[in-house]
Amino acid sequence: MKGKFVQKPRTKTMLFGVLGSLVLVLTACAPGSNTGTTPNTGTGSTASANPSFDQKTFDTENAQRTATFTGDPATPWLQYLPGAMVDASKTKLDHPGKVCFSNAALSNTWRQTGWITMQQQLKVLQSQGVISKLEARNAQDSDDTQVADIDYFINENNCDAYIIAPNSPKATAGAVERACATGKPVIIFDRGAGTDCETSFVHSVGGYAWGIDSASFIAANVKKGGHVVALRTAPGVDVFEQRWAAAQHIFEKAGLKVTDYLTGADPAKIKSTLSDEIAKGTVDAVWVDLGDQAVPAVEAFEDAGKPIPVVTGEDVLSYLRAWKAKGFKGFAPVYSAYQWRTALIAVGDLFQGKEIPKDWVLPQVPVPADKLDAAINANKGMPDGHYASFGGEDLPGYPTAWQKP
Amino acid sequence: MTTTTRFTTERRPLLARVGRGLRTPGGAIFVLLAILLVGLFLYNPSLGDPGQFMRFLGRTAPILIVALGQYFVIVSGEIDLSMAAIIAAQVVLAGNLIGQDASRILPVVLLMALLALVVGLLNGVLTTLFRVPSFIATLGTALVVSGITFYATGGAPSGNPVDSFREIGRGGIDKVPVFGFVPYSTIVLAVLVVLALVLMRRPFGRMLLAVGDNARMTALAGASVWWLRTRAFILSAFASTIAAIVLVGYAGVSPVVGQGYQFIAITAVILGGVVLGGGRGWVLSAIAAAFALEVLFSLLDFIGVQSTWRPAVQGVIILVALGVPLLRFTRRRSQTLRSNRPNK
Amino acid sequence: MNGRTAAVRRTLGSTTATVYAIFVVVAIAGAILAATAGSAFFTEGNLESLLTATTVLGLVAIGQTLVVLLGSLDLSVPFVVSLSSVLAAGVMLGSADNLVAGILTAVVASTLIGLVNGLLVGLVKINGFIATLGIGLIVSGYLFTNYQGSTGQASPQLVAFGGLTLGFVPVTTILMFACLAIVMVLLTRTRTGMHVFAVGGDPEVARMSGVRNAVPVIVAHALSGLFAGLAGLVVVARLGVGSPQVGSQGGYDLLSIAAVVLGGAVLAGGRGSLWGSLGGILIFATIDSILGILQVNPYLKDVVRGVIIIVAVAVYARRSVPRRPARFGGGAR
Amino acid sequence: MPALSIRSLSKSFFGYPVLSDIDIDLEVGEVHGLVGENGAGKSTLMKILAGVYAPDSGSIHLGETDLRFTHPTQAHAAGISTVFQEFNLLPDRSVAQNIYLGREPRVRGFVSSALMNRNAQALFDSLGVTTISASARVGDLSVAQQQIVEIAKALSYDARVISMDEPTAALADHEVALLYGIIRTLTSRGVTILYVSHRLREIFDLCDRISVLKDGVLVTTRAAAELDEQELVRLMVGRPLSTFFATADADAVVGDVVLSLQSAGNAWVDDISLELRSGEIVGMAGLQGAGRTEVLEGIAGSAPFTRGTVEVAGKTVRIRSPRRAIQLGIAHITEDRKATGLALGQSVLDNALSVVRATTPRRVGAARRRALTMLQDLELSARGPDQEVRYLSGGNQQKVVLAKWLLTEPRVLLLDEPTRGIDVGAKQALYVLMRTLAAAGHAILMVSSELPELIGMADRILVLRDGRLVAELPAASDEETILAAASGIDTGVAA
Repeated sequence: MKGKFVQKPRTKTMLFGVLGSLVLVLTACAPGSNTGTTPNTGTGSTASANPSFDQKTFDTENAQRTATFTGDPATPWLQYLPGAMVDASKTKLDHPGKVCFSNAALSNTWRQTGWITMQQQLKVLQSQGVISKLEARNAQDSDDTQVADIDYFINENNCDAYIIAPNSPKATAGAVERACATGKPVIIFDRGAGTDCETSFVHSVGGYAWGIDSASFIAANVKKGGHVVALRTAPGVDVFEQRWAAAQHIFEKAGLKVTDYLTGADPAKIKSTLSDEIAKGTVDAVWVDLGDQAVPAVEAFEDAGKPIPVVTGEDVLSYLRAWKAKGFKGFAPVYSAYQWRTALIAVGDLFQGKEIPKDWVLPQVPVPADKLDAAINANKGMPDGHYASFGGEDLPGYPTAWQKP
Repeated sequence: MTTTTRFTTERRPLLARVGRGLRTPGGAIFVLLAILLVGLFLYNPSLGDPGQFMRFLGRTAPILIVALGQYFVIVSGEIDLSMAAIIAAQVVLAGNLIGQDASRILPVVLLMALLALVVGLLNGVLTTLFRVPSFIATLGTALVVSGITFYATGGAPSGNPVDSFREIGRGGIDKVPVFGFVPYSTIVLAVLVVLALVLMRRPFGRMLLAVGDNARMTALAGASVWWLRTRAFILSAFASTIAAIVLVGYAGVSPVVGQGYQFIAITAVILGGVVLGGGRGWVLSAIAAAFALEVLFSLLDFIGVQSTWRPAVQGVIILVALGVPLLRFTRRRSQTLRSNRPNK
Repeated sequence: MNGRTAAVRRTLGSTTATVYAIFVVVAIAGAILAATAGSAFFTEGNLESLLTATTVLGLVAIGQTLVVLLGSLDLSVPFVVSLSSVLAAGVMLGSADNLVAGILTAVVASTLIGLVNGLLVGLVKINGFIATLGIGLIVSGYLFTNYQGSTGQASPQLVAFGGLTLGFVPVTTILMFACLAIVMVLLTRTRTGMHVFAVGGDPEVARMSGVRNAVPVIVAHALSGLFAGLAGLVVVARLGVGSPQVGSQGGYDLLSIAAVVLGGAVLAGGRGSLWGSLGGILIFATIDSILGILQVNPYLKDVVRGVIIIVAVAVYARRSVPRRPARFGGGAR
Repeated sequence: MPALSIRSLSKSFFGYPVLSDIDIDLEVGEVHGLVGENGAGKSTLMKILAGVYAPDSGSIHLGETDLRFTHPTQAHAAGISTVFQEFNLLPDRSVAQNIYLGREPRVRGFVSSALMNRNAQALFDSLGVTTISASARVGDLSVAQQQIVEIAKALSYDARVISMDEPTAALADHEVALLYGIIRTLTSRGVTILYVSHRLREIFDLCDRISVLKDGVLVTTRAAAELDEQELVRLMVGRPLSTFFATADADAVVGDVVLSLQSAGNAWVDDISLELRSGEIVGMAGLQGAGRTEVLEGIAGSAPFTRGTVEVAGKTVRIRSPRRAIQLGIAHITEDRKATGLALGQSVLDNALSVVRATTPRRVGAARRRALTMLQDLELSARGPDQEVRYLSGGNQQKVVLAKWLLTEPRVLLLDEPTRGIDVGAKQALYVLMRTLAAAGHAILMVSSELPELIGMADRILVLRDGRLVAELPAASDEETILAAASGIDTGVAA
């Protein structure tokens, strides 16, 4: 017989009072809440409602898509748009320099492809006696870890240059500025850094261009009022937000009906989402903000026994191969993976006293249907996760280095 | 409370038993499921079509199978946090080792079975013989397994296995009377559920419940407690593996495949009236609960609730499922206490 | 056997001692390995980043230790960390004037969530694992719905504070140790603190001795929330912005529990020490740092962690075998 | 003016009176012995004093004040402390922390360990105890030392009255002496002790006055000087041994030896030698902690013997696990049904089949059929095979336990306190059943604290003391003899 203290119902009601009120309070005010479009609420989303849409950038990148780049098109990773250059006289070294690379992650196939290319480029620069070694740290998608990594490099104080692929621009800004403060060259690539202290920012044209390319293709191939399902990987990642913002803008102009979903790039979620959409009504096109999402989308139609509509993807081979095999209307926008080697080349140039563009914009050439076969043939024997724009054909390790599973 | 009715061998009429059953948490879940299904059909009539519905059921199969595995572990008084890691590992194994060569399917599947056996055995032995709490033991194995998986794949596994292997997750039998289309995954699910039901009626299953209820008594009854629990962990690992096979078929290889499945499974099992700590709960209720969760989630999608609210809903469900019965219990207990006060 | 000698024997072979022994071994091994890799382990730079790494997890683990001592768990911490970070940054919006407001919002909200956990576990008597899992999921749903990606902006003073160091010791780390000291006082110098051990050890005994068991449960959970909130503030100080994912990215729930257990705490409750937990965190941080220096694939970190946790707990478990007092010799079983 | 007076106190459980109309006065500074057989109501009385139970009627007066407790802490506050048999200590905390748990002394709002240790040490000094350090971890102390800590804790409530339940049950002789010393110190300080023990020698060594309980009624309260051991035993016992017990029918045949131990022993019992023949019921008597249960556990393999030899049906065997024992046809009905006998959440049928399922799964089918008839034969009253056993009465639960073991068709039945906590009717039924089982050729070894039961049922009675067999008494020996042998007092009768 355990004479427990008697629970007065009052305490219970109080308890749930607290619970309820807490939830209310939280949902009521969300300081700094930055929800853009509300996902998967059908037509609810409009570009104008999307905070991350910026007309100015849209126009710039729209122009850059078709601009002519300085340099030999055969080596696009060396091309750039004319603009301010960085004086490299101060950064010239009389010895091979040590490069410290803070990498956001290797958690998707695009980054893995780029990382291989970068390591092959490193071999070249090492053999040329330009770079002594590359010390790389992988932040595994964690802002906190990346800041710690950058600070570690700064504290260790034995880097001749920094390469930083930020995880999320705002969060790493402070650390990047600390790196700049060391006076050593700092190269940012892929995502921006939320600051402009860096020596040079290496990136291909950008997310807006990517979105414009893919969305325009859909707009051109789907009749007005058609229904587009947009699959978004994750909110808040600037690259994806830009792609989406641009695409959303195009769709709206083209008068297409858009339903967008956040999928976390989980193929299971993608397929069930689309299955439901297919069950509910017609889907005229599927737009994805990441190539990996395209193949599950295509499969969803196959499994439902429905014809595959327009499905855009990216230059990842899994998509290109599915596209060729299944012969649907496809289009592969590109976010050039070879920028990974360009970042290293930029450092090499600085060490050698060669000037480089302050804002190194690389070309970003999509793969339309007529270039599909070429792209596939050029990458025979490469794994599904490989990207056609890896840009390593001239590197020593080619092709075996990219073929390991 | 003591009953003084004379012991009778014949069981009470089916209806009466069903009636009483539905008032238990394990029974109530079926009512909830029915309600949710009605809602689903209202918001998406197309699912009323048997074929469509079977497809829907088919794609929920993996999570249901995982819940099935988790049931065995929880009912025996332990918990398994290594399921997601096993799924990831198995998916990658299938993707990378089978590749486009159909002839490799059998050997690789055998290898996967071996891996499941090893991990399950490890979880069980660590928990029972080395007395590492299952929470920690399975967490540890999860870290090891997923760590190795991602190390081997550099962090982003890709490359789907040959289509013939993926059929089990994608394909099905068409033109079946009544159902129309029957995905293979639903057949796998059905078979596993039947097996589980049988297993829980066999001595093993009954003893598993007994262990969860009172391990000391079970030991004195001559059962080897460690082996019972270890087998539960092995079953759980196999469930994860089968789920992985269906999943790699349905969705293909991806770094995030199977993520968070174990917590949905745990939620489901608890929602199904299975008591954390063991000894109580019906396997079918756990499955029903898992299915109810999936139905609820897609219902939310149809209604247009942001998918980001999903975890919140899951959380509320957990708390309500556990909180309400407990509140009732404490109130009853306080009454019995009062009745024990001096009567004057 | 005599009590005093036993006590001595115990402190020598005590779990906490073991933890730090492991730590020392790991550190030395690290130094050697680093040297072979042509780099140094005991450089100010590395030590600084090592300490930084221990700070956030350390704060979380302080609260987690309290909760585990009770025989409960707190799985909601990662989301509380994130929530605190977005609330703080969201309120501050980069202005100096909002510093206090931001900090208060974050701390209050975090403590409130911890309090709810405590009420659910202490009064409604829901199993701690489930209760905190549920609350955690609710918070995460709220986060991912209302925030997308990094948000807000920390007040300049906070950022400055985040960067401060005394020699190679970050001030945030010192703050963490201050919290550790405070909780130490709580556990050893207040009734509630001592009752945490009692309730974790044997609720019935505590009750029979007149302890109101709900009190330590609620307090400990609330504090766990509070410290998770502080951890969130440290994160904001380091990142300059709030992030709804930062907590889950850090995996603070399982990592902190792992650290606490590695530090010799028993999940069933009643046994464990803050110093042990700290040791656990230091071990993890050292391993991370070594593997970082050696440029080992980060995914191997998890493998090493997993192995260490399992082995350690298995060893601790061997130690504590309850036996009935023997009357005759030679009865070893 | 008595320190504590109990007036017409009554308490009953489920309609069965366990205490009826008790009146006892405890004088200041006396050691008051409370004796009686098991079930006489001693521990119920103590639990009421401790505030664990509330009496149905009657009152307790401490000096002038009338006491009514709803929680143990109130008893403490009133100055009445209890030292229970099972320790209420936290092994991982220090001695001082245990003593002052819930009342930690504070200086300027903060708990002062120094002060706490000092107080605790002072407490021990006042008890003349030097071997315990206040800062030592309780888990590291010997049982005797823990017992002393319990007493110190009880005392630390400034108790005027301390009641002790079998405080020496777990102590060795030299440790008992220590306890005596402490008790004398306490009484010299005017503390009143209510001392419950089966060990009559202790009672006479310590007590000034003795109260005897029998079947919940106070037989008498007398000065110890007026009594001698035989007289006391006579007062305690002497229940009517009517036909209540099923007696062996004349032509009952005692078969050959099925189980025999030669100087078997382990950490808890030593040099146990006994023979058990089919068809006989052997009783085992002994005081709390004499090692009766341990002997059964040794045979049943749950706490295996590490010395000596065991023979089953003439073959030497090593029984290392319950499984092995069961395979050898040994069934062990344990003392604590709820903790070790049943899975309360499982159905009647599941519990009944558990042993068969665990050991011989192939036979489950047949066993199920037999189970249903057996449960009927046992006249189990339950809703049906699907009912959870937690809802059955003690007697019916015991029937389920029996069924689960009988289904394994054992040769040897080890019964540990088989009738504890079950009502008279069920007891009767059980006695009959035991007889029939014996007649059917089972060998039964029965441990019981209820001497009448042993005397009524057993064909011979083994007596254990301090882990050793001290006597083998013929059937129908009287309770005096048994008690004497068990408590080691010399009445010239004990072997």
